[in-house]
Amino acid sequence: MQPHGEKLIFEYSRPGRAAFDQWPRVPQDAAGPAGAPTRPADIPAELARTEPPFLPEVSELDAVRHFTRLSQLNFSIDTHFYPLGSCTMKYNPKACNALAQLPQFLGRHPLAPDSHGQGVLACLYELQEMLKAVTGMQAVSLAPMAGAQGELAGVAMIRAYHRARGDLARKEIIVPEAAHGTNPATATMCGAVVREVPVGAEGDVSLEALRAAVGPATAGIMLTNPSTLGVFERRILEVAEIMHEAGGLLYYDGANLNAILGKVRPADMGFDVVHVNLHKTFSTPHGGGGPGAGAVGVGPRLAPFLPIPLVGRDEGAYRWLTERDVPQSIGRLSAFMGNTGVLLRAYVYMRLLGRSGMTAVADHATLNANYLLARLIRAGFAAAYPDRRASHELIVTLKREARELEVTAMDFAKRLLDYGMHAPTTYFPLLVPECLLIEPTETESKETLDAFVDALASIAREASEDPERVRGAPYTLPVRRLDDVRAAKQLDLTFKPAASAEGLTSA
Amino acid sequence: MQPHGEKLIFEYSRPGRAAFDQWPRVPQDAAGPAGAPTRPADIPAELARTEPPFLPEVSELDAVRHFTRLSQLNFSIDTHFYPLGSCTMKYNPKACNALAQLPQFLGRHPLAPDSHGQGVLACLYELQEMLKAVTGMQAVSLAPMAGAQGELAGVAMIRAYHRARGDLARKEIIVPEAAHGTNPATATMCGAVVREVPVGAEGDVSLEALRAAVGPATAGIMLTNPSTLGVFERRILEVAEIMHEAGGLLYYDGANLNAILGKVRPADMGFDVVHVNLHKTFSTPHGGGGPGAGAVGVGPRLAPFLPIPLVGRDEGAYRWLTERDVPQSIGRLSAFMGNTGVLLRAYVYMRLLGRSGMTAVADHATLNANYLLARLIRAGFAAAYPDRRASHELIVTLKREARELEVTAMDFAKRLLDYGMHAPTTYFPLLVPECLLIEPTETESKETLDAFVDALASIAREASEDPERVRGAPYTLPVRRLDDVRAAKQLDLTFKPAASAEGLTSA
Amino acid sequence: MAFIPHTAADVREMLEAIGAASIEELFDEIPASIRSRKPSGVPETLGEMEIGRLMRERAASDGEPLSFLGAGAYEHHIPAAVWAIATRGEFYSAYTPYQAEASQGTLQTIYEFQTMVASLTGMQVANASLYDGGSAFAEALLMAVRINRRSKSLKVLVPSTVHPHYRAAAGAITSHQGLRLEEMPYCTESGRILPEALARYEGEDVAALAIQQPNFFGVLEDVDALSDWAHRRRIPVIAVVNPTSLALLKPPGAWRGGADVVVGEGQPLGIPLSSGGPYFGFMATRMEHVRQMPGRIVGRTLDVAGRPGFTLTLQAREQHIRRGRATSNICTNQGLMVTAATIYLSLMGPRGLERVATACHARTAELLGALTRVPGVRAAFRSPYFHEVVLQLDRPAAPVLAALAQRDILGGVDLAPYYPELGAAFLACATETKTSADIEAFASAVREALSNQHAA
Amino acid sequence: MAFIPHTAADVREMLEAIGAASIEELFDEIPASIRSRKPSGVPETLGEMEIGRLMRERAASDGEPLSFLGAGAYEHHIPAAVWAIATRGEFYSAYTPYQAEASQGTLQTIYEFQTMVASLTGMQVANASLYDGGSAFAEALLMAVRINRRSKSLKVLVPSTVHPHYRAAAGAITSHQGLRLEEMPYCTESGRILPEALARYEGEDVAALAIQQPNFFGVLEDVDALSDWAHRRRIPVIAVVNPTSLALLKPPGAWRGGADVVVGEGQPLGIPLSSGGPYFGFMATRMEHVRQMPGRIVGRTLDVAGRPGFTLTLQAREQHIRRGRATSNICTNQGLMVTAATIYLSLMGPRGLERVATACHARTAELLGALTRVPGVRAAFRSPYFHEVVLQLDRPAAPVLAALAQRDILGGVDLAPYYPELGAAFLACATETKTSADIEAFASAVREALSNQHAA
Ligand SMILES: Cc1ncc(COP(=O)(O)O)c(C=O)c1O
Ligand SMILES: Cc1ncc(COP(=O)(O)O)c(C=O)c1O
Repeated sequence: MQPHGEKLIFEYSRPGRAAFDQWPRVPQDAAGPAGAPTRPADIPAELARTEPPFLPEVSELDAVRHFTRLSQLNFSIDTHFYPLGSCTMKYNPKACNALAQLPQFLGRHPLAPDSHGQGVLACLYELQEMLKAVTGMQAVSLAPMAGAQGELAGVAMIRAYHRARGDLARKEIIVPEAAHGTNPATATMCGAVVREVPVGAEGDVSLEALRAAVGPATAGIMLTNPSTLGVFERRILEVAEIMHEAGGLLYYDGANLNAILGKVRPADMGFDVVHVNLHKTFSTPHGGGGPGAGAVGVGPRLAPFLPIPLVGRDEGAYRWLTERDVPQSIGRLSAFMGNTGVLLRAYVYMRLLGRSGMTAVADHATLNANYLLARLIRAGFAAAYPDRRASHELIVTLKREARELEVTAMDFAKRLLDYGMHAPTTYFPLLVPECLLIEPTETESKETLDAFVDALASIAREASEDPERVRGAPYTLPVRRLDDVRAAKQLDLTFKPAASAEGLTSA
Repeated sequence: MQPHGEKLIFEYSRPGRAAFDQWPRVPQDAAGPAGAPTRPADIPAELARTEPPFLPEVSELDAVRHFTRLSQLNFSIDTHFYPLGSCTMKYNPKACNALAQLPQFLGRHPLAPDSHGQGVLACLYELQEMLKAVTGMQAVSLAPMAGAQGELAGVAMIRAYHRARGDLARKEIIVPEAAHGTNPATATMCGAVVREVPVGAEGDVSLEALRAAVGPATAGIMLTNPSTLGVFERRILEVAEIMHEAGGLLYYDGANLNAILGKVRPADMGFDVVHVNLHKTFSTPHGGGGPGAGAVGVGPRLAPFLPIPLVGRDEGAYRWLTERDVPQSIGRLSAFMGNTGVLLRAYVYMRLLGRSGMTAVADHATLNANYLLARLIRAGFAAAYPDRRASHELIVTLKREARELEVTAMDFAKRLLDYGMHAPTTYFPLLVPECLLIEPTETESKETLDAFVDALASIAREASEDPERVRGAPYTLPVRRLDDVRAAKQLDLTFKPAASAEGLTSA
Repeated sequence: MAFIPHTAADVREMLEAIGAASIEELFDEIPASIRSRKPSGVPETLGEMEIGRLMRERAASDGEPLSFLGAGAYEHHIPAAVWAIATRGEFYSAYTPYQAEASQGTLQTIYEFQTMVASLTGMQVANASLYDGGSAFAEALLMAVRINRRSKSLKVLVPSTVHPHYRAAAGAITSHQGLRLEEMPYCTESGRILPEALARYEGEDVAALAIQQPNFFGVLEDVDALSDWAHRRRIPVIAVVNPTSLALLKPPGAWRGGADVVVGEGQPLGIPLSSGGPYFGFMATRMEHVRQMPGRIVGRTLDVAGRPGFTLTLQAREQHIRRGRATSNICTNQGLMVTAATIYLSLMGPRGLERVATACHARTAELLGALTRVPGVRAAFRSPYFHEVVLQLDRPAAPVLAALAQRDILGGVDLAPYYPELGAAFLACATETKTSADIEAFASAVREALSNQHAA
Repeated sequence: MAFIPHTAADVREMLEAIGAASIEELFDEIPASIRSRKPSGVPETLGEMEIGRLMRERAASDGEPLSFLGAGAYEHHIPAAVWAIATRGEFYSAYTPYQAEASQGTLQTIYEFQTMVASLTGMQVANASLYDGGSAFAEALLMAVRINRRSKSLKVLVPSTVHPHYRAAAGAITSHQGLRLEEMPYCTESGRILPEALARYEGEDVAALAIQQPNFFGVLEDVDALSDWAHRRRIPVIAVVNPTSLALLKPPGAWRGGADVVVGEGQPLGIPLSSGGPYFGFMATRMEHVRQMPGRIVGRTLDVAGRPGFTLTLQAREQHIRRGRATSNICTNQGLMVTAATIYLSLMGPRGLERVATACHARTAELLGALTRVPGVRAAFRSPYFHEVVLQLDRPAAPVLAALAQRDILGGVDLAPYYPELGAAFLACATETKTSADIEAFASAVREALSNQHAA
């Protein structure tokens, strides 16, 4: 009865309808924006558009109602527990949003002079300093716009470093087999050759394999620590030694920094470069896909190569540093200054946490993960690394359930949605079959974790008593399980008015 | 499976939990707000609180998630068609909210000097002027905080007027039997005696009865026009004549002003005083119950009595007018300046509409109501006044359905919720049995109206085919139909931790 | 036209369905003689961009002065979460929760609010809000008179230490029903009502006694003695309180004998100052008086499936049912403010609110110290106070305050128009939002203003 | 601790369940030698109130100058509804829609966005965003090279009229894969690429041709001729466009032969300037190339009950599936900006967007007129343009612009560092947000600055 979905905005469209109050007055028509404006005469006809674009013609209420209703179809941190592993879905403080949206910050043009930006530059400068403090690095650039771009910057710097030393043979980037997909993809984007090294049964990189892999072609290694397996790479100092002795550098993928904030610094583990996912550790919102910010920090060897712009301070005044200041820079990664608004949110968040808050984050994120691990084991679930401490996240494998009951990790995940909780990350890392990578974050309470364990335990019972029920999930969401194969085979990527006649319209 | 409701905030509470970032530093504790503050020594023990108040102890995420989830349990204009008669639930433009919330407006103290308020005062002054223009009145006070307080101001002015003339016998306020409850309640609050006059079969006040009712005790009459019956009081000029000849004044309840904006002005109908529900006609949000604003406009006779403060202009500067300027004022109705933030929203809305927009509002509100009326009649529903034009709203009576099918207006209303539409006003006006008072407003599209007619028609079919289905509605909301009798008999007005043990807790 | 979705085709089809030739025709029941043209007093439409620019210019012209104004409206920190959530469309654009099943969000919020207000005030029940503190005070007087079935008089004792605007509003609103507000004088030494002052009403038929705590001057009244006096004479006690103060001060429910009706201004609980409103009045009472309470009340009940839910209850008190015999004419209240306050109180919790109160108090003590160190400034009273103080000057306050305002410091409320007997006096307040630097700036501006005026 | 809900009792119980004596113990796998103390470089915690005050002070210090800056980021009116809705928690605090069933809001929004972008650009498909216009340009070059299976070269023709920062970013990002950006000179008379300039590449192995329309100078390129040249040689065409301009200008899909990859900066579509980001890059292409496109793509499909729904699709292009062989390493994109842009475009509609473009254009024409009436100022080019113009001065631009900035007018971007061959020149822009009074103020400030400097 209650409509499950929401029509497409195009289906609300009627020729002639509009949110007229949003129309600017066109200078010619002093009478107010009623009809069609006169087309500028000085645009030659052969360069002009002839057909109006297919955009919806709706009233302001139509648009507001449509997008408000659409929003309600989402799970989000503000409404649901969202233990998506590797994503650090913690509470996004409302203050961070409000303060990053102060009108002067929002209105500032990227090319406005420094005289009209000392406020924002002060925040960015201090953010650089704070990131140096938590990573132990010597210099930081805020330019990268997400983790993957931070990786790109990092690997590009490593390659620039070798190149600057005339060491042109170093083309190989080593990644552990459990690495996040962006790691090998980044290596490729940087023109490097990817070499995978295996991970041992306990989740540590195989040092033997690593020793065998390194050599004069080695540019560096990309690691996250704790790794994507939810455990701390215990022999990290040996890894660093092997790499450095081989002439390679170490790249730290900061996606998991939340686990070690104030506990151990990447620089002290021997890393030469780190990127920090500010949209994870420092709680800028993920916005249904982005934006993020992937600041990079570097040790002394890589400092000359940092991407621009940086923020510098001369005699008490802040200013952008460019090619002129950083002549060996790997260059610019965006048209302007990365995701400044995201950086401001991270800045506010870090100031709210403060020094002690940093450590408290790692403490309680880790406490939550280990508590979940203990309780889930007790509830009969198989941990991927039962003999290891969990870091800020943990992996459960549903191998047995998949084999014996034919209820997969995907089924568990979908069923969890019916319990009002977002699913953990599934099928990543690829190394662990039928896995759930669970990251509770420090901002969730014990009661929420208990409810999550209860839900998983209840699904496990359902899986043995009524497996079809689990396989058919979800039942209570706006849609039932979606056909991904159809999506990829019968591509429907844009709305065409005709298509709806063929019956694909929302009911 | 999916929790239908949401726990109480108190049920999330845990001793020691808190949103610490919201705590101010207490000057004593330079170390940061960690423990309990030292209680001020200079507050004598016998005046001090001994037990902390029972407020929830929750994290910021708990609070954000709880109230976000609660919000989702509401129907609202932003999410649903909301044709609540007499309430003018039109689109509340986001710009009105954003611009009334500019930091300087929000931060301005009510007793700040006029030197620090020329901006807000200019808006209020111009709002007074615009309200004069649309009502035809000579002077306007923005002081009343809702319609009912506007009524109070209006009737108080009428009484003050008679009193000022030494005409002390005029204690009777006439109201039509179909009047809104606030009308007689206001008369009582003003110490007047309420006299009801009947309404004829076609919805107009009975002039005979009115003539019989007036006399030397008559203080005035309270009318809305169009009336609460959704029809225009056609003989309004005669009503005015009768009243004025009898020495009484006419009060215009502006709840229905949307119907006649720019079409006819209350002053021209003969009214001496009018209140305007800015939260209806001028689209300030209703906020789940308020706030509103009930500005009053008056003709020359009542101008000296307007409630304070008013906004005046001397030599280009705006200032508050007080008792000194308006010595005969009925006085102040609030501690400060009424609902200024609401007034700013109304101001922005009126400027967005502009002159032509005013008329367009009445035009399209009326068009929508008459269209619904025509379509509903065609769909087999009984109009309360089938031979009349609808104003901006219309009444359908389900007398027949109640009698023949034992499906009441209440049942229809509840079932509509399952169709994803808010119900019209039910059982008001009391005069029309089993009525639905339907006000679509001008901001809803034809498609929405068509869907509403279809929904009512479908319910009517259900009512004859499966009446139990309708009587049991709603089914798809967070709760099924609630037991009002139990609510009033077994009063549970505050949460007591013990009570939840008795099983009343949300599941 | 802004906000109107009708296309020309829509209008055509709709008129056809109606059987009318034009929209104009739909207005044919309005006498032609009074039909008006477009309201020429309303300017032509502005786009959102244009009105945005105008409003921003006007807001900028109001400035953001450093303010030490209190007197019933207080500048507090408001967590960003409060209004981010309260302005969500589902709260913001919903009506009064008449259809309970479609309004559980608002209803449950109000139920939580009632619980918080009852607990803060130490009472058993609370309503869903009244307009503001001033009008709530008026309603409290009317309610007390209803409660007091013994009294034939409509005389209510209202100390002159109650906010002058509250007394004015209450007078304006209740006089129509014959109430007489008997103004009780205060002690100009201590700034409060001496229990002795009650002696003169001994034996008189008094309908109710009102007490504001802290009073308008910020001074703490001897609430137990006053309340006790009233209860011994079976006179209902009306308390007017600042909700922030209740984190530190004895709640009215615990005053000797307990207050009967408690009202106050809810603004300190997360509501912006906004030139005076919208704020909200709160009201709490004893369970036995709940049927005399004005305003909406939410109750918890069960649905047909036995699940708990929330609904408006005891509506027989209200105008839409009881009409001319309702407890009040109030209909629309200040719902959204209540939502904001409920979020505010949830974020603050008992300990956060206590910190706010303690910080305010400490800042005001600091202010008092800093200002009284300025030659020519002294404290008017030497009584316990909460977060607000009266200062006396050696010359009229108005020009001094004006000089401060020129420097964007709003130093306080001149009391001369309200309490001429205090001489050159003003009421100043510092909340948790003020820093030591702010207070220093204030003090040195006062010092300068006083010496300048001396020079002049 | 801020944002951490754990009570002491919680910690105790949880440690017990874990079987650890302390939280510290949970970190015992980290080598002791590298364990660190609290980061002393991070200041101690501030409360929300304190950081709020600091940020407001800093924001105020940045001011709100009258800005005529463009150069790839444009000040447009943003309807209040856009961000009121985009920052709703359900959009704001959701992750990438990996669990499609729990993310239909985001997914459907992206599907609508893809439809709008495809239509605006005249292409068949669009992705769910890239980081910004500059990095999207880099991705476009990489994609074009993938598409062009015929070419062995990695040489891409990039006119020098393409935004210098786009060229810089593309160079930095694509050089690692060996791409060479061959800079094509422009005609300093007309400010655009003359089709004749292509002659010198005749017969060379060129991997792709990029065209920005309007170009960095605001000048309109002869897109049909350029595009035609490329298509005749089976060279893929990359278009870089301003989405606002597409309401008036021929979409790349309709350039002669049609563009193959279209990218641009989405900022003009409802995204605040915000010192440079977050913005979003958009990308559209022909259906035949969809599998070479980087970034997420949403498709419409059916659920098991046959109801339509939305899901991420063609993920085999992406890093999380294809890893080292993905089309790009992009993962997190600019999702929330896309939500805002979709709302913006819905509110504007085809006619609203056309009005925005027309108004911008008219304001820039007015600006051009007003400035060139100032002695010492002249238009650099006499070509058709859109909403942005290059002005030349009779003396260096930097000090003139600095003098204007001192008066809170940001007059434009000095072109000397980028295009020294243009002499003293700057790029200025007026959008629909500028009034005639603003433009007059600008012109008279320039007049004054020029005469002052003369005097000096
Ligand atoms: C381990 C790891 N590395 C890298 C990334 C890439 O970061 P981003 O999505 O910000 O590009 C992620 C995020 O998904 C990640 O989890
Ligand atoms: C006809 C009529 N009169 C008066 C009122 C009272 O207005 P308010 O609720 O603003 O006090 C209403 C609103 O419900 C109404 O519909």
